[in-house]
Amino acid sequence: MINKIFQSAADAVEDISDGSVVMISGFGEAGSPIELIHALVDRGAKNLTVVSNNTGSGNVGLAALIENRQVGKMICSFPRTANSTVFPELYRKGEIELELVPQGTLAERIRAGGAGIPAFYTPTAVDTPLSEGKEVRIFNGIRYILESAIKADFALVKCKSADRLGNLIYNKTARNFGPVMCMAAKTCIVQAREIVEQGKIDPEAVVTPGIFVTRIVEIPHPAHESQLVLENRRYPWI
Amino acid sequence: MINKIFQSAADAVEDISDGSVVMISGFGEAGSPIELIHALVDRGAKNLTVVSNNTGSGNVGLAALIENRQVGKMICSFPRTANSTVFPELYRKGEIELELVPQGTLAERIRAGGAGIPAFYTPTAVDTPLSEGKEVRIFNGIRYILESAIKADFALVKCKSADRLGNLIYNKTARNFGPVMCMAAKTCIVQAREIVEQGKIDPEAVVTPGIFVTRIVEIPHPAHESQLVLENRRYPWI
Amino acid sequence: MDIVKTNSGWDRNQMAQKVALDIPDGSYVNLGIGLPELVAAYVPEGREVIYHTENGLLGMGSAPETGFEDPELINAGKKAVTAIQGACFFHHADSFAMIRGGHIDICVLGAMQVSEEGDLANWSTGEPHSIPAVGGAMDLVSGVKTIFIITQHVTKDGEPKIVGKCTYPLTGKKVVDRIYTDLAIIDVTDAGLFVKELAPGITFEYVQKNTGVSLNRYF
Amino acid sequence: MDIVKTNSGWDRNQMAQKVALDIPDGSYVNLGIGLPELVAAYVPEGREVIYHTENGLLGMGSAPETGFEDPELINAGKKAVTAIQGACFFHHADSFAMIRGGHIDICVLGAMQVSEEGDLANWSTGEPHSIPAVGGAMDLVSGVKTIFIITQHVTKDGEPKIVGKCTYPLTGKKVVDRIYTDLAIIDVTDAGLFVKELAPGITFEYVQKNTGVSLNRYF
Repeated sequence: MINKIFQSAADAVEDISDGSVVMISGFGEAGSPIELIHALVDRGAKNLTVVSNNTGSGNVGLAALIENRQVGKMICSFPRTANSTVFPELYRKGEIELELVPQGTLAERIRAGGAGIPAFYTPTAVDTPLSEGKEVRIFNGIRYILESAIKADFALVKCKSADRLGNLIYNKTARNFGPVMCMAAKTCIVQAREIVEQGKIDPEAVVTPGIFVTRIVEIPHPAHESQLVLENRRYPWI
Repeated sequence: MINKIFQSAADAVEDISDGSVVMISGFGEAGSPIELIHALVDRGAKNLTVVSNNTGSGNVGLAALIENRQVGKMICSFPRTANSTVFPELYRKGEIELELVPQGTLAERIRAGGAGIPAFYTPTAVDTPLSEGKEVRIFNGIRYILESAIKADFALVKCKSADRLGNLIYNKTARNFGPVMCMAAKTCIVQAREIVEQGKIDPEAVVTPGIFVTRIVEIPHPAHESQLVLENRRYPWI
Repeated sequence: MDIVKTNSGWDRNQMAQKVALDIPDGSYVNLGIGLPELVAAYVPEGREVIYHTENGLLGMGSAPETGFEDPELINAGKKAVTAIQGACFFHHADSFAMIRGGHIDICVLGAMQVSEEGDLANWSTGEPHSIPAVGGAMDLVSGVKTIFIITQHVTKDGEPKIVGKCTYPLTGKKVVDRIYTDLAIIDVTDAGLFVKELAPGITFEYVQKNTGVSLNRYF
Repeated sequence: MDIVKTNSGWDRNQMAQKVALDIPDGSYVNLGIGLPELVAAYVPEGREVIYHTENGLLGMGSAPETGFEDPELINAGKKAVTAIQGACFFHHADSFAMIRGGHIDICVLGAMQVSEEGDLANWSTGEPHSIPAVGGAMDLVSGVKTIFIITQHVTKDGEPKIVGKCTYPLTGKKVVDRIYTDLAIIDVTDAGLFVKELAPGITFEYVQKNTGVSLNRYF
């Protein structure tokens, strides 16, 4: 009998080990699985490669994971934030590596990782510094570059509702990278605001089919990252 | 003001001209836009390249379009059906061209066409006759072949509900190729069982965002292809 | 040495049951058209298996009762099916992302020929006037983690289907993991074909005689 | 000849209004962060424009009233927005399929530099200690049919932003279709830059003086 429900965030992230590639959903705070990230801070796994659109804000969530020196490399599209100095400071000191990827290319590379496509051609970033070293190829007279799939050992994803089979629905623009990250990770760990009875999610409206999900933790009242930043909170809580 | 609603199937297909590439949704009869196809039979455009998973059944729908000698080339994964001799007979006589594509490659090539990806690598069909002449490339020690995007001038698609902006939801396994075909065609023509008021489709459950849809026709009671086949009907109706 | 066959081997249902016993609890499974479809009926009590059908449904249930068929709820063989509680629908590109991306655990397929190295031919005889039709077979064999073949051991004409090299056009190269026939269960390994189990009354020698390539045995 | 400037040119809102007037009824539009966001307020009565935000919403509405912000309903600038009736949500890969696939009609972006050939630089100064951050800019310029730039004509230091060649790292090559500044509206054509409209009291010569490359005029 399939039951993907874990009792705590700590249990769910317990096997994330040093050197893992970890995808973290979210566009800014929307869709960022802050409780799972904090559990990963507690777990302490080091030298992680983190794939996420941003680098966190304040000193909580993804920023806390970076500040705790657990991230060796970030793969992201927008590592600049108005309200966090964590990533910039480490980056300027050369203590964290950055692979900057255009946002759509990032999403498509992750989807490709989940869809069994090892590489694809894209027009994005042709003739810019972000295409340096990449193969250029012409199709129908237009120049494209070759981009490769990104896969991960783990994905940490936030959603609205889940059932025990791992079917997920999201909330508004908090959906963002969640669905493709679920596809691209060997172990997909999800925090849901609610776990509902099997069959309660309309089968026509499921966004992430359960096959992509490995573990689910119910976090009914996730922290609001922006609120924590306003309050100058930092994780681990002082 | 955006209003994509057309009053009849005939109006909606009126500019499909000789030599067009036309995608037709459906997996067997499920999701096949039979009224739009019949309107295209009436319209009479010839030498079409049709992209569809199958080649129709009996002498109605897609089979009628083929029987009417409007299709010069089929791009499909499964042109064999238990209950139609239309395609096989023309094919054996050399009067219709066939590009046979594995079903998943077909779906992905269409998605690529809609997503601005000119080509991608896939493991499907490596070392089989269907990879003959295709570029082989190794990623991480595994052999893949290069497949190119498919785009179309028109897509004919069937859905369950639409709003005036072109947002669509489908019914069960009649969804199949509809969403990717909507993306890949310059002009996407949809027959919907019902056109609902804007906002009636849950924004979290929209399957095809309106941006991909050009025209919508309401067909409240579409014909059942299998029923027509049982009754030995043929189109044009005799 | 006489080649002993004291029994006709497993029937179709018994073959399906053998496959079903090898599907672990919690598996995501795609069943091919025809004989493979029988497998679903034999999943042992207490095991939960989720069925994927490539035309866009995860959580396929059994056939509906007569009169409750929905032409828009079908499987890859275009037969009416049902959806379980907790099922979900998706489009074809998403469905084949599941397949190609390695998310389906097991696929059970029929075969025209299987080679010593696990090559599979199951889509075309290659005859000039046949209508070639591949469907999702090539996607399935290239993407699904484990490929089980369920097939009669020989053709209707008594020709071996398990052979040194396939003569029919391939569906995929080195893709088959295990073969379930009416006579035996055979593993495809890097060291060759290994008979894992014999049907009651069927000898290794009899299986070998009906096979186009040298077999090994674990026992 | 004296270079005449009898007016300070268009203000930010007037610039946005000029852009808005050039967006046809029924367009699907993506507005960049900052100055481009102002455009939405000036769409003429009777025109319906659907706004796309790359973080997964088609049918973005105006900012919510204070107290009704939802941190999970935001735009690409991470500001709270609303969704119109008939909006829909989707994931990032689908969102950028809309962009890359050429489905968005118009994108309005800011600029650090625009070249004579329509090259755009708007993501990085290329300085060694700056944090490079590209977001969706490169995807937008390569995929959206028409790219409008809205920008002050010169930098805060008075340097031309419209130049022969960009010195900053490019966002895209030959991607810009039209430039809206406080001084003029300028088309990027194969024959060079053409001034289409001058702000009141601004002369062609004044615009030329503040531009790093030779301009042409339609009139």
